[in-house]
Amino acid sequence: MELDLAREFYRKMLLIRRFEEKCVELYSKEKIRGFLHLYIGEEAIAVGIMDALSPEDAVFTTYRDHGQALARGIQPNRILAEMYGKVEGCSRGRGGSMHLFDAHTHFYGGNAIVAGGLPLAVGMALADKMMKRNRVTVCIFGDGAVAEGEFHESLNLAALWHLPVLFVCENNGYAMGTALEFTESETNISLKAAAYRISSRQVDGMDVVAVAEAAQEAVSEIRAGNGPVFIECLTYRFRAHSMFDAERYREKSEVEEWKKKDPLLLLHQRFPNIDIDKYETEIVQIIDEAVDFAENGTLESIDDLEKFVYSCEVIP
Amino acid sequence: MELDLAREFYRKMLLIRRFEEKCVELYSKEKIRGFLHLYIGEEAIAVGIMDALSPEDAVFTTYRDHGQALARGIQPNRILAEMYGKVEGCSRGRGGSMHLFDAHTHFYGGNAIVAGGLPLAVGMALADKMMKRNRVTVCIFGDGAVAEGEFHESLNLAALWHLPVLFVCENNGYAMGTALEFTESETNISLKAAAYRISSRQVDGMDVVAVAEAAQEAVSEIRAGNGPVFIECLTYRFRAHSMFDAERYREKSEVEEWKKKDPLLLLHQRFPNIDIDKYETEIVQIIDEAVDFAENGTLESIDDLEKFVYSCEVIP
Amino acid sequence: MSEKITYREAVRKGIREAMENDKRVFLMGEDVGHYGGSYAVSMGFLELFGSERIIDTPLSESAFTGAGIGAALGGMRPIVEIMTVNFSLLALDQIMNNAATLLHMSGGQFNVPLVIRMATGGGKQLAAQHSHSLEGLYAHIPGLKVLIPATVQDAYDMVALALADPDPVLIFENVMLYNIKGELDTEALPLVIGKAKTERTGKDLTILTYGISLFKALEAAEILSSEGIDAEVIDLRSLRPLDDETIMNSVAKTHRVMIVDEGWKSGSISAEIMARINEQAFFELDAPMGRVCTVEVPIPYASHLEQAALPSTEKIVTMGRKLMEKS
Amino acid sequence: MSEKITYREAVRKGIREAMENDKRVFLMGEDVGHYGGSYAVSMGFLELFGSERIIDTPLSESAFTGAGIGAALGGMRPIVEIMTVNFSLLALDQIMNNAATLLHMSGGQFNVPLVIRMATGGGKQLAAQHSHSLEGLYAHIPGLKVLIPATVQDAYDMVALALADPDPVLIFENVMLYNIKGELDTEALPLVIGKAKTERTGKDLTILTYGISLFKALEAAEILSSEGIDAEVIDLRSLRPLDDETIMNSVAKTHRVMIVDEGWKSGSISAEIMARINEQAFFELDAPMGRVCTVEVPIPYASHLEQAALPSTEKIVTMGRKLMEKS
Ligand SMILES: Cc1ncc(C[n+]2csc(CCOP(=O)(O)OP(=O)(O)O)c2C)c(N)n1
Ligand SMILES: Cc1ncc(C[n+]2csc(CCOP(=O)(O)OP(=O)(O)O)c2C)c(N)n1
Ligand SMILES: [Mg+2]
Ligand SMILES: [Mg+2]
Repeated sequence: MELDLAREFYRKMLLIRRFEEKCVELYSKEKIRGFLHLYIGEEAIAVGIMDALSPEDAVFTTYRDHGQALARGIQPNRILAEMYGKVEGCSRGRGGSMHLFDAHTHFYGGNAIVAGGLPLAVGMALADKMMKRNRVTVCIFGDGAVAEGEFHESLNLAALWHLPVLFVCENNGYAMGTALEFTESETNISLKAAAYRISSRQVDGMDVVAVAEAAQEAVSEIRAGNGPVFIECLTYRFRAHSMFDAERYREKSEVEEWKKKDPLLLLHQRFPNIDIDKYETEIVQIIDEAVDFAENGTLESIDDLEKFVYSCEVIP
Repeated sequence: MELDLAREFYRKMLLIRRFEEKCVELYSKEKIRGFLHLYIGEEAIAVGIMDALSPEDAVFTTYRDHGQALARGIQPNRILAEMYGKVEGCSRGRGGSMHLFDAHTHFYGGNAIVAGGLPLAVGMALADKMMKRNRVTVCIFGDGAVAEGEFHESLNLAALWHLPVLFVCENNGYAMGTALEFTESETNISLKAAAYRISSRQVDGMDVVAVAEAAQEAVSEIRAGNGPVFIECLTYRFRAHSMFDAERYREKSEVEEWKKKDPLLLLHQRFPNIDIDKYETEIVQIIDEAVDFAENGTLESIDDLEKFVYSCEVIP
Repeated sequence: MSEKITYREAVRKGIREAMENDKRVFLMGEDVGHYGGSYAVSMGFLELFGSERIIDTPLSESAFTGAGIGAALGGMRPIVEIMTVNFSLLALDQIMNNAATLLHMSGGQFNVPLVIRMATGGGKQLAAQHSHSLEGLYAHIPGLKVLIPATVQDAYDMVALALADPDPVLIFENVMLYNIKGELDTEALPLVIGKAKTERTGKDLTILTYGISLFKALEAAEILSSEGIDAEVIDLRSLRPLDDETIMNSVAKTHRVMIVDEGWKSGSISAEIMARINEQAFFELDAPMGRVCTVEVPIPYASHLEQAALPSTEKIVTMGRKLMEKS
Repeated sequence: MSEKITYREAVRKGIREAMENDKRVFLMGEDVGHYGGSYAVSMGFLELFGSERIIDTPLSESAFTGAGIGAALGGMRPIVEIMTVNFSLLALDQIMNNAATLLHMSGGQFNVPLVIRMATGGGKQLAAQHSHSLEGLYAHIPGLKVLIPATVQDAYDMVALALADPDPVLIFENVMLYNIKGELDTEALPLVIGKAKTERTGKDLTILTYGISLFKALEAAEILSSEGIDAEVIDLRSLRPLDDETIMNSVAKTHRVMIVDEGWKSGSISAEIMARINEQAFFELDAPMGRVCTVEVPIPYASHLEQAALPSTEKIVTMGRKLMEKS
């Protein structure tokens, strides 16, 4: 891989990392509320996957969505304003951290029902196929989603109808506090996907280069009309599931072990020439600006509470 | 296999066949109403599977349940009375053809929601495991159920918790009018089950001996504490899905082809010594008696309509 | 142009014309293709439109309903057929948590122009798992619209009406209506969602109803009329939104109200209608309102029990008499 | 013996004692074990009772709820925890089509002694998919019982009460209540399902409510009292069955009624209560009944909007004033 691309990857991952750290700070200050799920440790996945997409492609993801939103190119300002519940937020403050949306980048959320986004992605891909649009729909979800019936139904539909979907499982080993071994009789998720005759593979989710390569390959396969592809990314979340979590379910040593595989660290080891300090400085500014933007955002009038329940009330 | 057992199998399959034929007649006479799903062509499965069970074992099945009910030993009288909607019916006339129940034989229905019975069977097996009862729970469903999320969730739970369940898929190639190739990306259902690490096999569902052997083996495995087993029985329904069905979705020739594998025919070919006529005579009597019984049954008083919504109203 | 056709043919015609007029419209559901639709609504459509637009789905209510939502997001105009409302519970998460909320959660960015049709209702001896009437439950959900055609005309018109809406619309077709014939005027004025229709004018008593119960109510009104009770019968047609205006105007005229619906009594849509009349027209009432609903029991198989559980012309007549007594 | 503990501790104590007293009782659900329960209700139970009786399930709401039904059929007394009511939609088919119907469909042969607990309600800025109040929806289903503990005492008592019942019982625990402290008398008389409790007596106005809204109503009653309006506040505790007797007795005394609940207004349980009062106590009413419910919008994330959507003390006070004006 070229150094330029590596730099780009590093910068994006660092942006996510620092953004998430700022979120923690803002959560403690009660600027952000509700559930807050951090992406720290998993940055390589969002960055590697989004790199393979073209602007027209569609993205569906879960409540742990800041990383994907940033990597997809939604402005930090609008993401943070969303978490502040401001009109300038990418969902006008209606969605919050778990429900980031953005029409410009075809970012369809931010779904807080585990596995709830899979059928939507299948439907989007169906629309693409019917309309003969050469698009890819990426559908991201966690290992916890694999146990849900909707996982099964959706994979079957996608395979049966040869739909242009890229399924990406962020397997971080835990669904909240429940380890994968307590939720799946077959813990190799890529094998499960293969049982639907879907082209399926496992990749090191801490290695952004590996993820990006797998994603590129998958996206080409899909664009060639070969139907869905499934990528299982082996990863780990360095932080708690959300802001309320006693983390009784895993050993500190396990966390430390995984931190040795920190995606930023790994990439830097491979490309020592990346000028980290430069990015740090840039990113501090970006994030400070985002905080300013969010702070100065507008609270929607309570009179407008019932807007957006139906389209006739959509503000033009 | 011994001739005696073959005779017994034949007699049971014939009883089912003739019983179903009588049902058609009674349906035309409007004695039976609602949906009526016939088991004709699939008799070998119910008879083969039930043969492997002991009286304490539990059975969960679908709306296509006459065959299993008869093979399990529920009296034809009570089954037919049920379809007449009479108090003497095995569900007191509340359930009808799709909802046969019988506490004595641990027959837990007759579930008309496709795949709806799978979680129940898993739960029953869980109770058995917790209570250390050495029982097997049999769970019967069609190929159509395989696409439902509950199939996936239930198989995973059973495998994960090593539960004593025998899953039996009656793969007759169609879910109503939709052929398996239109519903599953992987049409080998036993392979799908294996993806949960469940011991899984395919068997000729037209061959009662093969089914019985597979069931015996499976039940022993389960009783030995090895967790769930999955048997896919390849079969065919000779009649329409239910009484309303234009059968536009399959060729007559296909039906004729399968009729050459009629389970009664196959068994008789293998054991020509079976005295069919004797059984025919016996069975005519049994069925005539059942019709009499049902005809003379009682209609429940309308005053009791709200009974059985809650247990305090259960008639002792 | 006017013709006499069945309710089934009306729905069928509505869908066929929509598909002919708009390439974005397609039909998806269990057995809509090769089988021809479990209630034969789409018989022959597979041959007519091909398997790209008449899509037989596996038994996966949650995923194919969700796929309908996704396809709607993607610019199509899907008609998802859930074979019967009984199976829609498996898709309720998708309907409530996605179809009904996406527009709002996205701050107005993503609307969901999806139509979901379901067969509904009891009366065919299909027992407890196959006889639900849950339209009232769906009418509780903000973000959805809930239409119930009772007549052949509405069965036809509502397909286009629902497809023209930018948001998710549910259409409930009562299984007992498919074979009923009625007049269809294909050049009738376009409908508007949320307008009730007064099917019989009267001055003594307002009967509010919809779907199959409309016909029972009309029959009951004739019987009551012979006893000197002049009932007004209103077909609500839409349960979300409800046409408060038409309802309150009628109440202001008759001062007595009966509601007939096939939901289980407690918590059925009739309760909501009573609540609104209480709120908006309390002082117009001369007597307590009455309702005829389904008895609160899982529907039994035996015909006499099932019939005893469902609303009937007789029960409506009895309730009508009772309401006229009180004051 | 009386002590002051939190609502969380009360539920916890209820479950622990039930498990100690009856080997058939077990707890099953997502994250009830290693994590300690998403609202920390079962923290430490895994160590106490072992993984055989504290079962962490995969995310499979339909299957593990169904497995609860199956285990109940098999002689156990399962407590299924559905993490929050929002996810219960995925299990609704099992709840409505199996748990609620098996006894009836089997002609009385198979009862389902299952307890399902769910966290419920809005107020924590969790937005549209995580803030549902669907207890009214569940109260519509014959075959179920629906309990909602508002107080620490009830949170404790209702666990045993539900487990003693031979049929499926749902318990809704409002997420905003877990940290609230209250008095617990462990030797209080056993409860009966379906009995409401008058938490404040008054002569001018009856406020019917339950769950978290009880506290808002009591607060509002104090404010109204300072304005000379003497409100009676009744905690319904059970939404199915409803305690018609207590309700009607209060209405007969005050002649004015307000209902407060957190469901979306149209079709919420308040509609059913209004319908019943209309049916059973119409002539006792001096004025239209009023209701304070959640605004019909998927709950927004932004705090000020969320608060504007939910019932509040202020809205109750305003409604109280309004109801006293009319006559
Ligand atoms: C259907 C459903 N059930 C339960 C929850 C509660 N819940 C939220 S996140 C979560 C764990 C999901 O884990 P996973 O899919 O592995 O994603 P991760 O959080 O690890 O990224 C659970 C149980 C939910 N949101 N939706
Ligand atoms: C959840 C659900 N969806 C749809 C139906 C309607 N339906 C009844 S039987 C059936 C086909 C089932 O096919 P299969 O499981 O193969 O069983 P078979 O009838 O072939 O024995 C369908 C679609 C249903 N009963 N339940
Ligand atoms: Mg995870
Ligand atoms: Mg089949």
